[in-house]
Order: sequence, then structure tokens, then C-alpha cells
Amino acid sequence: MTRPLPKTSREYDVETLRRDFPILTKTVHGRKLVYLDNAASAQKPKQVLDAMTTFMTEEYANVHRGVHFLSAVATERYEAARARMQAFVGAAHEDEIIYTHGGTEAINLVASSFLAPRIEPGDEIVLSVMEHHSNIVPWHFLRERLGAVLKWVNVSEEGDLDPQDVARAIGPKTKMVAITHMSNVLGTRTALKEIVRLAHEKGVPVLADGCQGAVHGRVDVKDLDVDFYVMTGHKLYGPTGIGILYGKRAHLKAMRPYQGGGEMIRVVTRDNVTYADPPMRFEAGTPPIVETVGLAAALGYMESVGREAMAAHENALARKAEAGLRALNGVKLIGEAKDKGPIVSFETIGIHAHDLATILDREGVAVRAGHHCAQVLMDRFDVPATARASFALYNTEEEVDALIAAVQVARKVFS
Amino acid sequence: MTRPLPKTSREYDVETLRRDFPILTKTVHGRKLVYLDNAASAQKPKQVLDAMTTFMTEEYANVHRGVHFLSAVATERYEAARARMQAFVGAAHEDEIIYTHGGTEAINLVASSFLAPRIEPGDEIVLSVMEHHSNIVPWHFLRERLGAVLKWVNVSEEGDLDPQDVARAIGPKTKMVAITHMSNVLGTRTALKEIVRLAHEKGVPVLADGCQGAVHGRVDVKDLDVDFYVMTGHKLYGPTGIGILYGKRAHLKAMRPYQGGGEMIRVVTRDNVTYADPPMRFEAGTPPIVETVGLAAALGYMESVGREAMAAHENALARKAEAGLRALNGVKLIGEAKDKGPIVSFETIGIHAHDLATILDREGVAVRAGHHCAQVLMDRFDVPATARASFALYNTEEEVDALIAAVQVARKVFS
Amino acid sequence: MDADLRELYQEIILDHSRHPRHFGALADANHVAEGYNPLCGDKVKIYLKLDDADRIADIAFEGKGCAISVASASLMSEMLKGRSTEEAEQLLSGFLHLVKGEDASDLEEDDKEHLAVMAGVSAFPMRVKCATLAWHAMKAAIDGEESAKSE
Amino acid sequence: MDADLRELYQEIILDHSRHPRHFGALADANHVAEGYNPLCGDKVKIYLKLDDADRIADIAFEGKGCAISVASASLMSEMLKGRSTEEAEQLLSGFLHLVKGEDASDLEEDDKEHLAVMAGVSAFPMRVKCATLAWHAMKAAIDGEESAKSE
Ligand SMILES: Cc1ncc(COP(=O)(O)O)c(C=O)c1O
Ligand SMILES: Cc1ncc(COP(=O)(O)O)c(C=O)c1O
Repeated sequence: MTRPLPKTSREYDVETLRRDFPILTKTVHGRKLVYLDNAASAQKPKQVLDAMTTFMTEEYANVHRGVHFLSAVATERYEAARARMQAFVGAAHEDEIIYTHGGTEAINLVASSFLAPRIEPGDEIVLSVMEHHSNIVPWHFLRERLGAVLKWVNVSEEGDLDPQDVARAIGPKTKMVAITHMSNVLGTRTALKEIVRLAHEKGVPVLADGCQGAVHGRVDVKDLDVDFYVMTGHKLYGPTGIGILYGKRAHLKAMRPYQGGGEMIRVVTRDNVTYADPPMRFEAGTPPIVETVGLAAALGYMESVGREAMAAHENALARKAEAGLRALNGVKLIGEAKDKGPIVSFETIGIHAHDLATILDREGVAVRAGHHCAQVLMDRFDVPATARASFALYNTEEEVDALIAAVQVARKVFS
Repeated sequence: MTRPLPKTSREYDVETLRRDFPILTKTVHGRKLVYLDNAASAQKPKQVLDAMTTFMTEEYANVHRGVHFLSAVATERYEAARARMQAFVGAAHEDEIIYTHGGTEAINLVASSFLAPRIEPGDEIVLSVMEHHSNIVPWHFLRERLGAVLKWVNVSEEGDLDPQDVARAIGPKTKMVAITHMSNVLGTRTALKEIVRLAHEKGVPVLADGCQGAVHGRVDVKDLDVDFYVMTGHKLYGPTGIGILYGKRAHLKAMRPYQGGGEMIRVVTRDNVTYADPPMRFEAGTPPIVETVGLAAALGYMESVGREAMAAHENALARKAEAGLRALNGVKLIGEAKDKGPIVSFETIGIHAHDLATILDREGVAVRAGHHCAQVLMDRFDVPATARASFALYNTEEEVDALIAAVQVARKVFS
Repeated sequence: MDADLRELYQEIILDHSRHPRHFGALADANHVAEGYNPLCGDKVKIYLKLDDADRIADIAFEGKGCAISVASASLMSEMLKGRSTEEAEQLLSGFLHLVKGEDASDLEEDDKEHLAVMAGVSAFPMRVKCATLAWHAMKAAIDGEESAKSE
Repeated sequence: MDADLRELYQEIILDHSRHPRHFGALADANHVAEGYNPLCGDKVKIYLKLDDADRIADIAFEGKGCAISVASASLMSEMLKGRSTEEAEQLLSGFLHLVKGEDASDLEEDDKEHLAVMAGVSAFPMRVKCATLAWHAMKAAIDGEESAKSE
């Protein structure tokens, strides 16, 4: 599999790219749709829809199960998608890529199959306060069921996470560090490579939640040396119902299976069962076949746009939005970390985030309001909810202007 | 939600129906495709592809998370799909329908969230020898990890399962009966209602694996009085990556969550977590949103064809195929139960199932060869593998003829 | 500005949300319940003092939330004082019809007029839960439960 | 009948599958390994007797499987007797190239001719694992492992 060259040199032509996303031409409440809820889920380009439709109308069958033609073709597509995902994260081996049904399942898999068997009561798991619930609750399960202890690493008022704070939280009983690559609320990009280095110095493995991080920049798991890296398809311009777990081969080989079912076994008898090698050991039952094909198309699309170019474009929009919001009275940004992706959370003083989002919606602007599945972080900043605008490869400067104008409308309603 | 009337009275017009399945016009190896691997996975009608594509180009957003327009529309579609699935199985309450990522996950969920906390070493789980690995391995996990004991109920030489044998296998330590509604190898339809009645007499709950059963006949969980009923989307003419767990409300309310993540919580703090009510408690993370819309369209399609009419058509084809195979020398049917669905397994003496399937494939006929994820059953019948032809609503009598002719070609190759 | 929005955020709603009536705890409450919407984090706690004849002798609420949920709680507290629990439950039923845009003819004329300011919510399906949060908590309090779901 | 099929199921393949050479256990084997294909249930057990110079003094196999896997094991057993383990591994490598339809010029002329009957497998990608099962087990046996995967 060859990786297409990123087109960093040519001008970033957002209007042409937008034509790949049919939904962006929609109007809502009579206004042009301005979709800024990308951190919740990205829209999907035609290329992804076409890949899925073509697969289902030309090549569909169950995989790994039949010797017949369609089954062979489907299996080939399914495994070719794995090779693309391997390239996307820079994994050393194809069998280090496990298909899951989402980012959430990937983290649950690691908590259950890797960590649970190693937990003694009192053992510790280190987390940051800006984790998504998907990177908190699976560890809470180990607390509830096995007596693990969660150790929390704080972030600064700006939203920065100091790798040394992570190192300091690691003690002799620490069995795992689970940390986000990019906060879905603050936009903070963590110094993941440094965190991994420090954790490994103390012999502790690291899981990185890349559900946001992988969307907004190139990932190289070999360079990061991270033990597990988690992604979710629908935020990567791909379908729902699919995620990816990267895991180091040595870890995966030593892990017990997660779910039991077809295709993950070697031999099943009445009295016993033995398991297949990774990756199949972790892919019980009929996998999300069509979704792997869709996700492979999505990753191909991102590569063809150019991941650095995308990220540069998105970040420029976010910085412009921040400047526009800062210029308004009574708006407070939440998250001003030094290394920040295209995610902008804010509070409007005197206007609850839900009221704000409702008014923005009537202006055509879709933002998210709430705790963003990050209640621990909401507690940290003592806010019940924030509004969040998050940017994708298809957003434009005019859309940033529309956001700022809509916030002004809201302020008028509540004035 | 009104359920469309089944069109049992009008003639079953298979040629018109076939036009809904674009893949059926394909040729493989220069022959007309004869797809008889439906028990592994069914092909999808245009109506399903269109529903998914339209949803992704017009209405897509993450669900339950935003107050903006697209999020509201997507959530509405997502929950409307649940109502359709409720109607499909005749559940009393909408919150008894849990979206999973497949049949396999649904069974793992019940094993982990319902049964695991109730298992003491030595407690028993009753299974039939014709279960699919997906309804075996999750229970083996409880054996490996918690000391549960698996109790096996045999089937007769014809493949019949006597409900009294199930009742006899239930002892004072039995905590669960897990039984298929239809064998994916033998085609046997079990006397599920009677099994449930006998198990309940002894106070034991029943999980039914309906991954095949729900495809080939109407299901009424209230009438069956079954505790859990499992289905998988891709065999119901729907997308991959989605399954359904029906569970009685009282059970679901008492169950601990399965995976941890977004949307399944009430409150998350550093030290504690409380959980949402069913169904959300069991739907951690971003669910298979697009897939629910696709599956709802698939179920709607089945209703519009008429489930009784479909089943009658499929069974007629299977009986014709059996007659054709019986008429050949050296072919042995495996599975001749009294109540049998449209699944036909057979052995060709002197020709391994894989060789047979390869030759059939060259004739355009797609069947499955192997253990069909039912190794315990293969042991029971002392065969390494069988060939299996399984019929769907779109198969024809000519396709049955093609199957028989292709088997004769294979016999010539090996003569 | 959008007409639906103007209808939703009427002056009187904004006034209730900024200056909620009966806001605070009730020292001699004998029925208390919480409402919580896990999707947005909004919280409300309802205090009722029921007399021997099951009348709402006093009512108060605490919590934080959006303008709609606070205004709705405030309006509710104004209207319930002095009513029997049965009347309160009837009012709840009519209110639910109203904010869902359904037939609300089960409301008394007076009550309908009083609640009319909340009717705008029906154009915002995603906000119905905000409007009903306090009302469900009130019902939970009457029923002697500790907490209510938002729906 | 399809030409690819005729190529795959040549008379000599069918003959090997019906009358496998060196079939059975080997009492004095000093290297034994199993091959198992979990996808189809095919099994093979390879017995090797290696002499002091690491030559294959004797070889046998047991198992059940499709015509392709049995014929391939039979053919292999015929060809390996008397070769060094190094030569056996070279032959394996060439054989893998052959059945995958890749450049098999690393095979000696003689061996290529002998193995030519297996070349038809390359037109059937789903059957390559059947053809290679015994060969991987042979390699595992040489390496002193107990079992090999099919791929
Ligand atoms: C009877 C039966 N149960 C369970 C399953 C598992 O379904 P899935 O692989 O879609 O999870 C299947 C199909 O593979 C089946 O036929
Ligand atoms: C940082 C982060 N982690 C994990 C997740 C969970 O992903 P999913 O809901 O797709 O499983 C999300 C998104 O919801 C996220 O933003």
C-alpha cells in the first residue's frame, strides 16, 4: 500500500473540497447550515458513501468464512482496509490493528483484556482530568469491580497538561496511564511522546485516546512508542460503528480475548476453547465489514487532502474564531493551551450554553452545548456546561464570521 | 408505528423482488451468480442502501448530544428505528430494545452484565450442541473465569431437540438456558415457547439466539415469554455492525452496564460513577447510528414483502433442494428435523466440503463450506465440515436447479 | 430574529429565569426530590410542604440550568401553591401536552393563559426536557421518590 | 468445465489425495508438529526424523482435509526425504511463491517440474492456505515448535 503524498504545497481549496460533502449545502431553519459540531461527529464525503454503496452492490459477503468468489473479494477488501489503517498510524505490523466498533469499545477492550487480569486491589491507574467519559468509565469499572484506584492529573487554568505531573502521579502501584492525545473540550494537544517516555522510564504502559488527536494531525505510533492508541471512525470522516485499536504486538499476544464468538477461536469443544492469534482473537463475530471499507476510503480521502494541510486550515479557523470571541464582551474562552487543536469551548456570561446553542441553531450554526462527556473537566473548571465550536477540513472563514455574528444575536436576545 | 400488513394473499413475485438487490445481477467466473450463502450474511436491498445514503447526505449528526437541528433529526431517526425494532419482535416496551454491534455482542452483553455477577463456582449453564460459537464461547468465558459448568443437550440423529431433554438438563444449580431459535447448520427450529415454559417452571431464565430464527419467521417475544432474544442486522437484509438485544425490562433494570463510555452514565466524578437507565445504560459511546437507520429500513422491507410469504417461499426452495440432493448418489443430508427452516447442510461422500465449494463457485454457485462456527455440532455428527446452501427471499427455483447441477459437476471432477 | 425564538425567549421567560420565584431551600419541606438531566447536566431540587389534606402549603426550588428550565420551575412554583396534589398532577399532564404541542384542552382556562408563555417550547423538541425537568421532579416529590428522570 | 478447475484438480492431485504417500505416524520421529486451519477445521500432523547432519532421514504425515491439502502434504513428503533442513526451507520458500502465483525462480528446475501440478492453486486465493498447511507444519517441526498456523 502506497501512501499518497500530502498536497501541502498547493493552495488549500476549501470550496472544491466542500463539494465532496453533499450535506453541507443544506439549509436549516431557512439559513445556510454552518456545521461546527465536528468534534461530536464529522460529515462524510461522497467518496466514503460511494465506497460503501459500491461494496454492498458489487462485492458484499461475509468475510473469512467462505471459499466462494464474493467472500474472497470481501475478505480482500476487509484486510486491505487494515493495511491502510496500519499505514495511517504508522504501525510496524498489520496484526497490531484491531477493528472495534468505536473508540469506546477499543478502550473497554484494553481495560478488560489487558488491564483487568493484572489488577490487584489498590493498584493505580493514572488519568488526566480532561478525559472523555469513554476514557474514564472503563477504568471506573476496574475500581468498582477490582478495587483499582484512579489517580487524577490536573491541568492548568489554561488547560495545559504538564508531563512531569503525569510522571509524579505514577507510583509503584501504577499499572496504566490512560491519557488523551487531544481534549475534546479544551482542544489541548498533550505532549504524548514525552508522557510515554516518562511512563516507560517507570515501567508503566500508556494508552492514548486518539479519538480527537488522530483527526487533526499525523500519528506515528512507532515514534510515539505508545502501547495502545485508540481512534473512532465517525470522527475521521468515516462511518459510524467502527473504531480502531492499535496495540503493540507483544501486548496483544499476551492478552485474553474480549468478546467470545465466531472467528476468534481456534478450537471449541464442549469442555474447552482455545483462541486465535491477534488480530482475530479480538474480532469476535461478524465484524463491521462494510464500515471498514468506508473507513479506509475516509482515511484515503484525508491523505489525499493532505493531513498537514487540513490541520493548518482547521487551526487557522479556530484561532480566528477565538480572536472573534475574545473581542466580544462577556465571552470567556475555556482552554487556551499552548498546543491546541481546532476545538473552541466558551461560556457566554449570563447565557446558559443550551440557550446559546438553541439561538445559534436558528441562525444555522450547529455547535454543541453541554458537558461534552467530560464531567470531571466541567467540575475542574466549575462550569455546568460550555458551548463548543469545532472545525473540520471543510469549514470556512465565512462560517467563523457566521458563528461570531450568531453569538451577537444571542447576546441581543438576552440583553 | 403501524406495522404494514403482510401481503400473504398476492402471488410471491420473486423476479420483481430481485430487482431490489443490485448485486444479484452479477456474474462470477463468467456465470450468473447464485448466492446461497445467506445464512452467513444476506444481501441488502436498494431500500437499505438508499436509507443509509440519504441519512448521511441529509440528516447526519451524532445523537442525544446536541440541541442543533441535525442532531435533533438524527436522534429522531435513531429512536424511531428502535420503535420499529420493538414492533418487529413484539416487545412490550421500547426500552426493552438495546442496540448492539451484532448478535455476538448481544450474547456477550448478557453473559457479562446479567449472568456473570450471579455465577458461583459450579453453577450451570444449559446449551444445546447445535449452538453457534457466539452462543458458546461467551459462556465458556464464565467457565474459564468464574468456574461455571456447561451442560450440553444433545440433538437426535435427525437434528431434533427435545424440550424435555432441556428440562432434564436443568438442575438446582442451573442459572441460565441459552438456546438457538434456529440452527445455522441443521436448520432446526427449536420449540422455543415450550423450552421457555419448562425452564421458567424451574425458575431459570432463557436466552434465545435468534440470529437465524428471526430471519425466517415472525417473532413475538411476549408470546414466547423469552427473557432475552438476540438478532443480528446483516442477516436480516440490513447493514453490518448492528445487532439487537431484546431483554425483559425487569432484567435490564437490574443489570450492571456492559461497556463504559459516553451516554451511558448519569454522573461521573473522580471518585464515583452512576449509570443511566436502560436502554442507554447499555449503549456506551457513539452508537451505530447510520446502521440503525439501515436496519429499520431492512425490517420495513421484510414487512412489506410479508414475513410469512417470505418464509413459505424460502422453505419451498429448501425442500426442493433437499429432494434434489437426496436423489443424487453419495450425498448425505445433515439435518432433517421435523420443523426446519431454509438451511440445507450436506456431505458429498469422497469430496471434501472445501473442494465441493470451490467447484460450485466456478459454476457461479456460492455456498459455504466448513464448520459454520459450530464445532461442537461437527463433533456430534463426526464430520470435519459440511457444505451448506441457505435460502433468502430472493432465491429462485432455477437457482436450486443450478445448485444440483453444480454438485453433479463436482462429482464428475472427482469421479 | 426568528419568530419561534422570540416566542421562546419572551420577556417574561427571561424575567423568570433571571429572578426565579420561590428560589432556595424550604426548611420545613416534607417532600423533596431532585431532577437531573444527564445529557446537559441541568439540576433542580424541588421542596414541597404538603399539609394533612395533601395540599401544597408551600413550595420552593433550587438548582442551575438554562433559561427555559429555570423559568419553567419558577412559573410552576407560582402556580402550585395552594393546590391539592391531585390538581398538581392534572396541571402537570396539561403542561406536558402544551410543551409537546399536543392538545392541551385538559388545562383550565386560567392555567392555560398563565402557561401560554411556555407554549413556544413546542417548536424546539430538543428543549422540551428542559421545560419539564422541574415538573417531573415535583411529581417525584409528591410520590415520595428521591429523584426523577427528565423524561 | 472451467480450465482453472481442471488445472487445480488434475489427475495427479486427485491421485495423491486418494492415495497419500507417507501417510501415517512415524514411530522414530524426533520432530513433530501440527498444522491447523481454524477457518475450515483441516488438520495435519508432520513427523520428521532428522539425522545428526540435520537431514530429513524420514518423513510421514497424518490428518484430514480437502484434496488440495492432502495432495500437497503427500507431494511434499515425497520431495523432502533425504534433503537437509536448509534445503527443505528453501523448497518451502519456492513453493510459497509458486502457489501464490509469484516469481518462483528460486526453485531448482527439477523441483519446479515436480511441483508444477500445484501451480493451479494460485488461481484460487482462498485455497492457498489449504496447499500450504502441511508445509508450514513441516517448518514448525524443523524449528522445534509444536504447532504452526496455516499462514
Ligand atoms: C445462529 C447464529 N448465532 C449467532 C451468530 C452470530 O452473529 P454475528 O456474527 O452477526 O454476531 C450467527 C451468525 O454468524 C448465527 O448463525
Ligand atoms: C476524546 C474522545 N474520546 C473518546 C470518544 C468516544 O468515541 P466514540 O463515542 O466514537 O466511541 C470521543 C467522542 O465521543 C472523544 O471525543
